[in-house]
Amino acid sequence: MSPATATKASKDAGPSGTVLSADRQRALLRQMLLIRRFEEKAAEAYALGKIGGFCHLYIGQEAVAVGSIAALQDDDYIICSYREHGQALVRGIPANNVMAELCGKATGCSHGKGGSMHLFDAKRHFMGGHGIVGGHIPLAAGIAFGVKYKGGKQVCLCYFGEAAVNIGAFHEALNMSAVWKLPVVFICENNRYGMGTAFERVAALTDVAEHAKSYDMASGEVDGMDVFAVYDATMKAVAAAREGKPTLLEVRTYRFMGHSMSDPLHGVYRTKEEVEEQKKRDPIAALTHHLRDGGTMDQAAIEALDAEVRAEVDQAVKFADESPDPEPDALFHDVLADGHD
Amino acid sequence: MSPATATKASKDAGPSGTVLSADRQRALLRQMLLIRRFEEKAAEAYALGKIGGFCHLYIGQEAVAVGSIAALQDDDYIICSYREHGQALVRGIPANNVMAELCGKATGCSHGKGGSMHLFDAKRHFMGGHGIVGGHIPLAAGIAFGVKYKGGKQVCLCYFGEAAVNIGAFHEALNMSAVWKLPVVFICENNRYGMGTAFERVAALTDVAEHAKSYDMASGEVDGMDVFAVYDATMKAVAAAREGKPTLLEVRTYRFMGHSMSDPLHGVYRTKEEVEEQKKRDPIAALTHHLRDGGTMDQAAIEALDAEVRAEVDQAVKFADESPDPEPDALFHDVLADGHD
Amino acid sequence: MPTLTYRDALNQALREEMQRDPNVFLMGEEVGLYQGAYKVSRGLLEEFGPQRVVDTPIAELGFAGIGVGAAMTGLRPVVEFMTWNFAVLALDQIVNSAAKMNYMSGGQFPMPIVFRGPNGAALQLGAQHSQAWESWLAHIPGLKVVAPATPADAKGLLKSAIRDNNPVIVLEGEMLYNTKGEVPDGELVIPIGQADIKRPGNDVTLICHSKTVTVALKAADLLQEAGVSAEVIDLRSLRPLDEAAIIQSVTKTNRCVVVEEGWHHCGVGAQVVDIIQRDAFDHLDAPVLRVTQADVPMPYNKALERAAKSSPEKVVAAARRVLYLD
Amino acid sequence: MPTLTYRDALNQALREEMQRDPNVFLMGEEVGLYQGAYKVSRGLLEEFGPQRVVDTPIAELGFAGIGVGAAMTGLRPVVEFMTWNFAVLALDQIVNSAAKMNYMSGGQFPMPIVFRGPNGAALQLGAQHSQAWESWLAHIPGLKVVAPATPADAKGLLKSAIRDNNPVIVLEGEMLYNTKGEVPDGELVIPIGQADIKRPGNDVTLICHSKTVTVALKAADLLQEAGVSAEVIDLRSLRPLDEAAIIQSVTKTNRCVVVEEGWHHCGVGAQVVDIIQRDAFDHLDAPVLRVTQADVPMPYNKALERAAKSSPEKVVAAARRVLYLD
Ligand SMILES: Cc1ncc(C[n+]2csc(CCOP(=O)(O)OP(=O)(O)O)c2C)c(N)n1
Ligand SMILES: Cc1ncc(C[n+]2csc(CCOP(=O)(O)OP(=O)(O)O)c2C)c(N)n1
Ligand SMILES: [Mg+2]
Ligand SMILES: [Mg+2]
Repeated sequence: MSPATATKASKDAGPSGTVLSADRQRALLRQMLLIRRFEEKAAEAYALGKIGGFCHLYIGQEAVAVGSIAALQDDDYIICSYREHGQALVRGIPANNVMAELCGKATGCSHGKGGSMHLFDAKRHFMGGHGIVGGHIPLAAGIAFGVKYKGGKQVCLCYFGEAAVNIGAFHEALNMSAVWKLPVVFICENNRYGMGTAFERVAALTDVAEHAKSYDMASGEVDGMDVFAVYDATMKAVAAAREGKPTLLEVRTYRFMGHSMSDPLHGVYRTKEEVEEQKKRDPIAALTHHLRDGGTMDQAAIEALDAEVRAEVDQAVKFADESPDPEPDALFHDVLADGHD
Repeated sequence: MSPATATKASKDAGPSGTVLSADRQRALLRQMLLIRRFEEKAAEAYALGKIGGFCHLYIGQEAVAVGSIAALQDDDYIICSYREHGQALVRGIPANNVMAELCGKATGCSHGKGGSMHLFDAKRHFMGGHGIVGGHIPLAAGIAFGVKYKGGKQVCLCYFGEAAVNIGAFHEALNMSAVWKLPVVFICENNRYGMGTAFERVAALTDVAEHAKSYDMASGEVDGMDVFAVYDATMKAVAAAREGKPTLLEVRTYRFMGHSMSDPLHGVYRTKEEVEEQKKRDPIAALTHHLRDGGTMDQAAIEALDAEVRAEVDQAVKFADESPDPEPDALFHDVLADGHD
Repeated sequence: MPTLTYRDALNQALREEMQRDPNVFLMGEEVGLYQGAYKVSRGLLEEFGPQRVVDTPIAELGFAGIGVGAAMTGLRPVVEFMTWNFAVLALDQIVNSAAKMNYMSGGQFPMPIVFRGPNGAALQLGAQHSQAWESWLAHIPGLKVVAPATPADAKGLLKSAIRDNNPVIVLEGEMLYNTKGEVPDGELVIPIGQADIKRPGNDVTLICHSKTVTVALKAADLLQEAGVSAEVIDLRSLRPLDEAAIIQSVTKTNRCVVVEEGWHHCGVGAQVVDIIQRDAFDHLDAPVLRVTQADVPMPYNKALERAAKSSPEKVVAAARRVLYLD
Repeated sequence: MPTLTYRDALNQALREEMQRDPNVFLMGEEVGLYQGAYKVSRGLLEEFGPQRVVDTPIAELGFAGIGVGAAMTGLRPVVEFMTWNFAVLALDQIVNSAAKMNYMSGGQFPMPIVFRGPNGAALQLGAQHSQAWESWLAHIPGLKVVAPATPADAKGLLKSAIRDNNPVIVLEGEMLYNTKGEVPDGELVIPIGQADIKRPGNDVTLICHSKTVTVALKAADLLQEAGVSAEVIDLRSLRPLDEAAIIQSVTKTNRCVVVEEGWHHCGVGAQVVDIIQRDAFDHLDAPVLRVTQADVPMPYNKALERAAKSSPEKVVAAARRVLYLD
């Protein structure tokens, strides 16, 4: 990434034609830092037993959520797998409420009922984290179907891991999205592993984008460590989606942590060296370099921003700590929605 | 189809290098006629209430089963959807036992428990007709897995309709077959309709073979009205499968009858004219022409063969009529298999 | 009152609800151009157009999920399964998405969706096409499950289902589509969760639903000939169950037989028995007996299939046993 | 006798059966290189190689079907689901292919296949990862279903399952894997279909299986303190059910509580109740009561989750009620 690349990429950004302003570039960095610091605190809170169950961190993949959601309008829809803390934060769910949800508190964005894998925010069109691999891909198509049905102009961004490409739901959803010309962008975050399994061990072809061809769908391969590249590719895909042309983006990224908090960072399935090597592609380091080299931010400004984000995250932990559990009665609430049409 | 084509096609027939002898060509015609006459009688028996439930005829598609199974050894495996009378007959299950099964008799190849959609013959490696669209495609991969596991040299031929390409099981099975290099050939009988739905209305891309690319798999498009073309393509695919290279064949064919005996021949989803037009491509007419033009059989010989086949089918009806129902006790047999390993 | 088939009653309910609310749409295999595999959606494509009557590929898991996603945006999808046999492929979306979305989002995503289609055996369709899924579906909190037996109930319950803000499973019956009955014109909304006394009686309660209502009514006729007065309770709704109606009847008759189409082990009848012995223990003069499908996959052969299914004769035999008449 | 964890007991069963019969192989997600998501298959890849310990893509429907196909050629596949939550995607293959193949082929295709993995809730895994499927699976003829609670039962039942010529569902428990118990070395084969008296008693029968065995045993301790002698019956096999063992105990105690992990409506307990009231009607001094998961999707919050699950206290309360102590 260099200023030139960033500018050039931005020029290619499709209908918007926007070159990202310095302010927006700073905003992107802030979001990426927010995710990073948030996830670090989540790891701590998990170790302390404040968070339970499965907790999948986003460290290493920040540029994907940040770059892609930057291409959205506020009323566009987002839907994710269980690895969705990053998207939730970028979409604007306050860190307080995300952390509170991770801790199962009543103030959590799912009122303590969902947990790490099931963050929801209906008002912000954040359509959830979902736990069954591939299960939310048809939901994304359905949301896009709803938009189109009502004559809306929104799109739906759908995030999933590369391992989901091997499951039937992915294919059924892609086909129908293409047949019905739905405003949806499928973002495959290819971090090379599904849990402890390298993609090439379980996929006949590791070229995810190839699948788009079977559905007569546009596709793209994107460097997921480059937030601008992700932004550009998503801008294009979103513009097409608004015209009823879905796209499948394969975004190449890497997860710097274990699959979930209960899994090892490395081991039989990947080496320590590989992880170290990959960390040299840290998307946050790349962006700070770029901003520093281009003179957009100096080291002091970057550190100040980081401190600001750390404070926000500390506050989120405090908020979660001090928040109450749901009332015992909540156990029986919301099994069914009240009322009728 | 012309003698030249046939000869040429046969010459291209891959590893076997066989040019089909006149005897074998006559045998193919006999098999195609057997299916046609059998299905005509099945329609009659259905109308008379001797056959119940769903009954899917193979008329129009005879060249597919006949041409492809001609490329097999006797111990190769065959697995099908519910539209499997043709394959069952070609594999050598006596017409008597197939008709008896359609009539639910104890002498049926599934002892009256299966019916039209569930013909089985373990001894002949006929692994069944299956009723859930796409459901048997993973079974085919599993059979091939079993062959490979035991170091066998057989292949498994798996037949399904084009509509099954839209369902997840197809994709999951193709991927694993490719990853594990299984000896299987996927034969998509593209008769253009799934029940009353034209493929192009529900598939983003009607080019079935394109899907093979996503699985790094060989593929082929074949004229399913030309028994020699089907034979040649299958020979090639079977030879590759024996070396651990699965293939997806799209065989273009047409069904001359309604989807099942309870569905209309034409109507809103296809016109009478279209059906009439397609009937000009009748695979049996094409083959008889070829044999006559090439001097392999004269009209009298063809008529004699047809008469022989009709007699065989009449006998099958008689056999089924005279066969007993299963004993009432059979209701409770074979829910579980006896014994242990 | 007009007489309609069960099929046309469902068609009327769909049509009226689609006229009433533009957010209601129908999707499924063959529902549009082909007018429905069983013609339940006849004429709807013509009236409402392809945007609201959507033909899908054969992809039950996918289109069920698309329905759920559409419901998340506030639409009211009616998802037709050509038969419930194929819906087994879509259970992940029904159970994990539809039934849980509102709960796990803390109440943010009500799920106004209907999944419907014919359930259970027809005639000689063989093992894979003859399955009654009601006990599986009724097991799941977050769903409602109805199984209407008559044209009027079909219309009234489908309308309720469409208007409900929760996922409602509507179990129809291929063998019911042609049956006829009186159906009030226009507004007919039957609340979900209410059983119906299809025939009053005093000596024994016969509990049934869907296709077994006819079976129970025939059994009641036969019992009448033997001087036994049977009360026939049609559950109509399997989740929630109308426990009060069940208990009230059994408290009166002191004897009960539960008939259902599906398998015995962990069937709907087991739950009904559990409720009765728990809440009417002191009123029972005999154990409750059940009549269900034989514990086998459905055989194709006609005679075997008939033997596998519940029948008036089997219900009568069970009733005579709880009456200690044999 | 050696003491083993439940995990290692399963591992031993797999290893011994794979040593014994070259047709036995294991397939599933992460079973090989990663040594199993819950390490049940530790060391098997190294001992038996990648042909017999097969890592699959995330494609539950597909690999379950591949297992069934392999069984059709005479192999004896053991298909591991990382958890049964994901197996809901594979139900078509389990129900329509595995459970029906032998029947609909007229006995030509026995189906010697095992489907196994952890079932039910662990801790705070949320609604989609906390499901107990036993009543669904036990509903289906053509399957056998076991749910071992102890390491010895785990070993003995898994070995039986692998040797059985029918599809056997083995329901394990994430919360059980670390529990310890004595396990005989080598040959230990526990016949499928036999319940086990985990604690004898006279005043009330507590029926349980899998994780709820510990719950029932703790409840029995608490009841003992109150002078009540409870008999704890571990069903172990849910299809077939050991009806004789159930009836024998209830005939002695005249009172019964059934505990299970899953939901109430149409649960395994409902079937147990049905059997008891049918066959021990005259021996019952009180209605049978049930303790189950609350009728809600599993909430994430720790306190709510605890409240949703069955507990010794809930079992004691139910037992006191059937004993008319409150
Ligand atoms: C259908 C299903 N099978 C298995 C699992 C268990 N599981 C959870 S995440 C995961 C790996 C998914 O990998 P990928 O899709 O690449 O996403 P990533 O975790 O890398 O973001 C597995 C196997 C599941 N949740 N759903
Ligand atoms: C999963 C599933 N959904 C729906 C059906 C009902 N159905 C039976 S055959 C069929 C059409 C299949 O068409 P195609 O695969 O092209 O095969 P063809 O009948 O043309 O040979 C449908 C929808 C089914 N059997 N299975
Ligand atoms: Mg991944
Ligand atoms: Mg077709």
